Amino acid sequence: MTGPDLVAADTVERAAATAGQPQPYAELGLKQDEYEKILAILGRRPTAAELALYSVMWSEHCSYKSSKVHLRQFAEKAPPSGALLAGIGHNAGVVDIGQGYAVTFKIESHNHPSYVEPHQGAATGVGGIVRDILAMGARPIAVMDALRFGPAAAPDTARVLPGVVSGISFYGNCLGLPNIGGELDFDACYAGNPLVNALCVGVMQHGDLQVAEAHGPGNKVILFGSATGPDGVGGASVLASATFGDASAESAAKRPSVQVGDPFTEKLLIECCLELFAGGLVTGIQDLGAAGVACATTELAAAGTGGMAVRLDEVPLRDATLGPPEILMSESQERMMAVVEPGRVAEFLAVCAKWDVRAAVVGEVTGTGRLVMTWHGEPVVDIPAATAADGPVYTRPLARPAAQDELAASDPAALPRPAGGAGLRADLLALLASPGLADKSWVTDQYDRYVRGDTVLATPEDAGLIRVDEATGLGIALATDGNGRYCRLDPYLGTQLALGEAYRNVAATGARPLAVTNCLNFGSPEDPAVMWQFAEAVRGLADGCAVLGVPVTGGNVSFYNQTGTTPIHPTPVIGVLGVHDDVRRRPGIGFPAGAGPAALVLLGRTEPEFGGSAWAYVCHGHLGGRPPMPDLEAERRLAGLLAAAAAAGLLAAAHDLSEGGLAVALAESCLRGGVGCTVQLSGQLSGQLSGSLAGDPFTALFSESAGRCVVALQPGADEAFASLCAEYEVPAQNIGATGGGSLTVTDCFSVPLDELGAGHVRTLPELFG
Amino acid sequence: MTFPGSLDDRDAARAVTAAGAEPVVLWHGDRGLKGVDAVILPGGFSYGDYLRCGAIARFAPVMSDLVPAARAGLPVLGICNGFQILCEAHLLPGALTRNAGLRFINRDLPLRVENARTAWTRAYAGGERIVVPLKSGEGAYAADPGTLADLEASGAVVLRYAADNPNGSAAAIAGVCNADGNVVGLMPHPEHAVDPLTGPSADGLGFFTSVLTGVAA
Amino acid sequence: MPRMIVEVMLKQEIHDPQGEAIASACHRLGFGQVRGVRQGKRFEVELDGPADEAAVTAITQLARELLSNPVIEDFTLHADGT
Amino acid sequence: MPRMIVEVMLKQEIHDPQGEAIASACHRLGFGQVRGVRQGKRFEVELDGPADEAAVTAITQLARELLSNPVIEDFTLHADGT
Ligand SMILES: Nc1ncnc2c1ncn2[C@@H]1O[C@H](COP(=O)(O)OP(=O)(O)O)[C@@H](O)[C@H]1O
Ligand SMILES: [Mg+2]
Repeated sequence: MTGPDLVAADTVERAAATAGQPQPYAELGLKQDEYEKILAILGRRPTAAELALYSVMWSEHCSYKSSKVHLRQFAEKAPPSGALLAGIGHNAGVVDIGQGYAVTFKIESHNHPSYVEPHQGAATGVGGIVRDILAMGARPIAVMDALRFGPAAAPDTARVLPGVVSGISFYGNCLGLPNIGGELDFDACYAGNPLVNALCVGVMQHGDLQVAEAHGPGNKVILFGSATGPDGVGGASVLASATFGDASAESAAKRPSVQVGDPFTEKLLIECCLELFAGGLVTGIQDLGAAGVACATTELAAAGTGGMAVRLDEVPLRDATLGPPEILMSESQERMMAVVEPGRVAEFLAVCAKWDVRAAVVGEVTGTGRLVMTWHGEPVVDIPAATAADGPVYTRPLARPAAQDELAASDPAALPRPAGGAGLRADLLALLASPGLADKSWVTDQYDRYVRGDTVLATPEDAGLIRVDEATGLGIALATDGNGRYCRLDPYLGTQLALGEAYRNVAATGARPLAVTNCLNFGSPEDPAVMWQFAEAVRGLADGCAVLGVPVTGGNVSFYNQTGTTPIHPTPVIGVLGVHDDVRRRPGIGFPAGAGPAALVLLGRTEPEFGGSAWAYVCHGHLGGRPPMPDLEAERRLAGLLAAAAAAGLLAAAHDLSEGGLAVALAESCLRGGVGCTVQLSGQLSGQLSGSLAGDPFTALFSESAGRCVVALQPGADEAFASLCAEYEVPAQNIGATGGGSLTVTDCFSVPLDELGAGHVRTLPELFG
Repeated sequence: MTFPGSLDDRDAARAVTAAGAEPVVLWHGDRGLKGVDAVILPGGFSYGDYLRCGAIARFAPVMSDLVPAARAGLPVLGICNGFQILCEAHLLPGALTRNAGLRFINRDLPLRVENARTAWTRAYAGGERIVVPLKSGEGAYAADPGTLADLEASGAVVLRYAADNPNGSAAAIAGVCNADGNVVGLMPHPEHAVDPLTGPSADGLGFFTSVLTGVAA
Repeated sequence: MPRMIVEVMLKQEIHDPQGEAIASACHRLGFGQVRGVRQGKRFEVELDGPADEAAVTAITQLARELLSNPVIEDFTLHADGT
Repeated sequence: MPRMIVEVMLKQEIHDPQGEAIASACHRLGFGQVRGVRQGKRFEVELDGPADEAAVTAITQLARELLSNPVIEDFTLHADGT
């Protein structure tokens, strides 16, 4: 066997001498023209290590080559925002929330790994996004997870879902981060393509912001955290077989594509990094994510003075048989790379030692503009760093598919509606018991929502709410939303609906929405129909953010979510962050117990809008027509009203209306508070824009018109609230009052709370044990 | 007392402050107890809980000071992972094993205070019902039948799950104490029930005020 | 009572953070001769009938489908006492 | 590389929810001949030196103090391949 030091490294010298030797670029996912570009950049063939590096850096995942031309709109159309301290292009965006605090948050996908190995895939997804937040200089304070699976009753869902949930639970709980919310939905389009999107949010003081830049020639480059192993380098096997001969090809064939999470090491890494930041020992820092050392070194170098010299043989290894390409591509978790002034290296290493974190000086910053890597003294990489960091950019063809018209023509207005009170009652119970709308405790009980002691609201509330400052009550609210059905019908409007819903969820706590993150889950960008969906979604989001006055601060794109030629529904997941001036004044969704009856007011306008609705899907298996029409100006006024009413202490409860409409929202508020309500659907509307809901209880109960919310008022708040509604021009309708032990719709139906909750609570435990 | 992987340490410190006492940070790698009047071992995942919960933490340097002090009467409260550490260190009988459902459980639960005479439960009435969150994956209390019988006979069961038994604990035991009642271990987290803003109730505060009455005396 | 033993270990090439944490605990406790630890699972499967060939076939299938995760783990099995 | 194997099982009188859950899953999957399952741990301890008597003594102590909890678990150990 060849020893580690003898692994036949493909050196720059050898590459220059064998300039014409064919390379396995196609197997590594590079197109011929991309390979030719590399040849042109280098003036010779790339070494195996260089080929590995370019192939991962120019992958869709790292280079955003198909999405870049569209994502630009987020900056171009961004509304003016005084709150943005760091925007797109950083590991995560940073927002000023006042009182000297800054918040950073981002959502990222780990879809494919979670399908292959659900527990570890989801766990490492959480680990990865937490490191992104940490790299900004912030202390991570909470996580969220947005999940989509195939049909709830499918055998493969029984394999994937429990594993994903246990992975998120394992990693997040062990890190000590409260899980404050997320999403769970099911649809056949996600069978084989589950979506696992993880969000992390962190807090810091303004001055604590860190940068991912390697400046100052002579500064040291330190790799710290876990040792580097063969994790996730399955793809490197073709390189090994092409360049190293048979023995190592055999061992390479065994390289795992599965990464294993080590949350304990990550917890130590977090505390270690925060102590390093506090000590001023770091001039630049980058987390190691998908493309490991390749990505961290090129991005740090390209963003700084451009040059770096790295000794790959100094990288601490868990497996001594790894060679340069594998070290560059390894996706071993729980690693970070820092740039440190030479005089501070000893202090840096001492802090690492205190936290039992392995650290090694692996190189220096240079002023050459070139990224040079050696292996036992021999150069194996010598490239202009910027060429790897700035990948190719494609303007992919896009085309609105013809089937889009057929879909729109399939109007849910033609579906048979429930007859009378009994029919409405039955449909409500069916909706509440459907997997997508059922009680999520089976999942969320596995997540720690209390740790750190600052969780004010968590699942199943509209938004998570975390206290940031104990003295003043300053806090942040966060919600994520995405509706694949709406987006399938119209990706532009569907994305705006998702944005509007997340925005409204944040507003329902009394917080002011400030900024947006997003995870764009789509099929193959090489399919013009998917590319059209993507372009529409991005345009919808950018336009929507401009209207709402909240900038996109970052996000992530996940393409290739498809089975064969069938893509998933376009599923942008939108996260909105808001600031709460006093978390003690937050209404929850639960109707108040123990108090007298509270007046119920429905805010917003209700139109007969059933395209993509939960009712059409659950009760008829139907998807067609047009999604509800978002009105983001109205959404903005509603948010203003809610913040003002919460601040004035007028709200006893607030719950936004979304899937399942008013009926489902009322049921959720009843069940959460353990208190019933009686509503009349004939009350007069204060706004002048829309007629009364009388005469059409079906639409009143199940329509999914956007921009609506139901609130329960504090005793005696009616007048003050009515005048606020007038001031913010929000249509408001008194629909009844809380109280009693059932959900009663006058002249229609009544359901005791026990019955209301029975199916709702039973669904997921019956499916998943 | 903070071990690598302790998580609810700042919450325990906050609860101590809320009770009117001064929290002092003890670090696993240091020796000595800094003259404190009582020690709380907080929740979390010490050393990742990779072997068995609490198994590695019990060998931390500071434990060689804590164990004799606890045997000599120092009030010690172990919460969740802290409870597991106290069992591993043989300061409390029994052990905590995997939850019956094999899943981590975070739920607000009604509990009954069975023994209101320990250093940490004096503020409660015997039989009092409180609501406190549980959050653990290995919280099923286990001991051999003889030990269980002794616990019941001697009143060493401090806390019991009052409605459903969420995790398959023997005799629905949620907390136990040693013979002198100065060392108490609880699976539920009273430090997360000291303020209704951030917890289900303020019912947990009594654990932290209880110990002060002994100290002040 | 006839019993089969199924042993499930992480594949060699899969990272085992638990084993690593245990190994470093061993060192702290003074067991310097421990070079590495890998942690796996052991199942004792009690059978209603004899541990014959049919049982081995069934338990092999069980080990593959339920007791181990073939993506990251390997298993071996034997009758108890062998 | 010399290795010792340490096997840790819950004591008979201690309830084993994992084993029970697996046994009932076996029945659901049609493995009716499975009467019961108990789940334990298996450690592969790689040694720097030979698996001689001194090593056995040391690893026995390690198994007793760290790898198992005597309150609820029993352990056995043997050199790999024996
Ligand atoms: N959908 C998106 N919307 C806005 N910004 C995005 C989106 N997708 C990616 N970005 C931004 O592009 C940059 C690169 O993303 P990525 O490579 O995923 O970062 P990282 O490697 O730190 O995870 C980040 O600033 C990220 O926020
Ligand atoms: Mg990053």
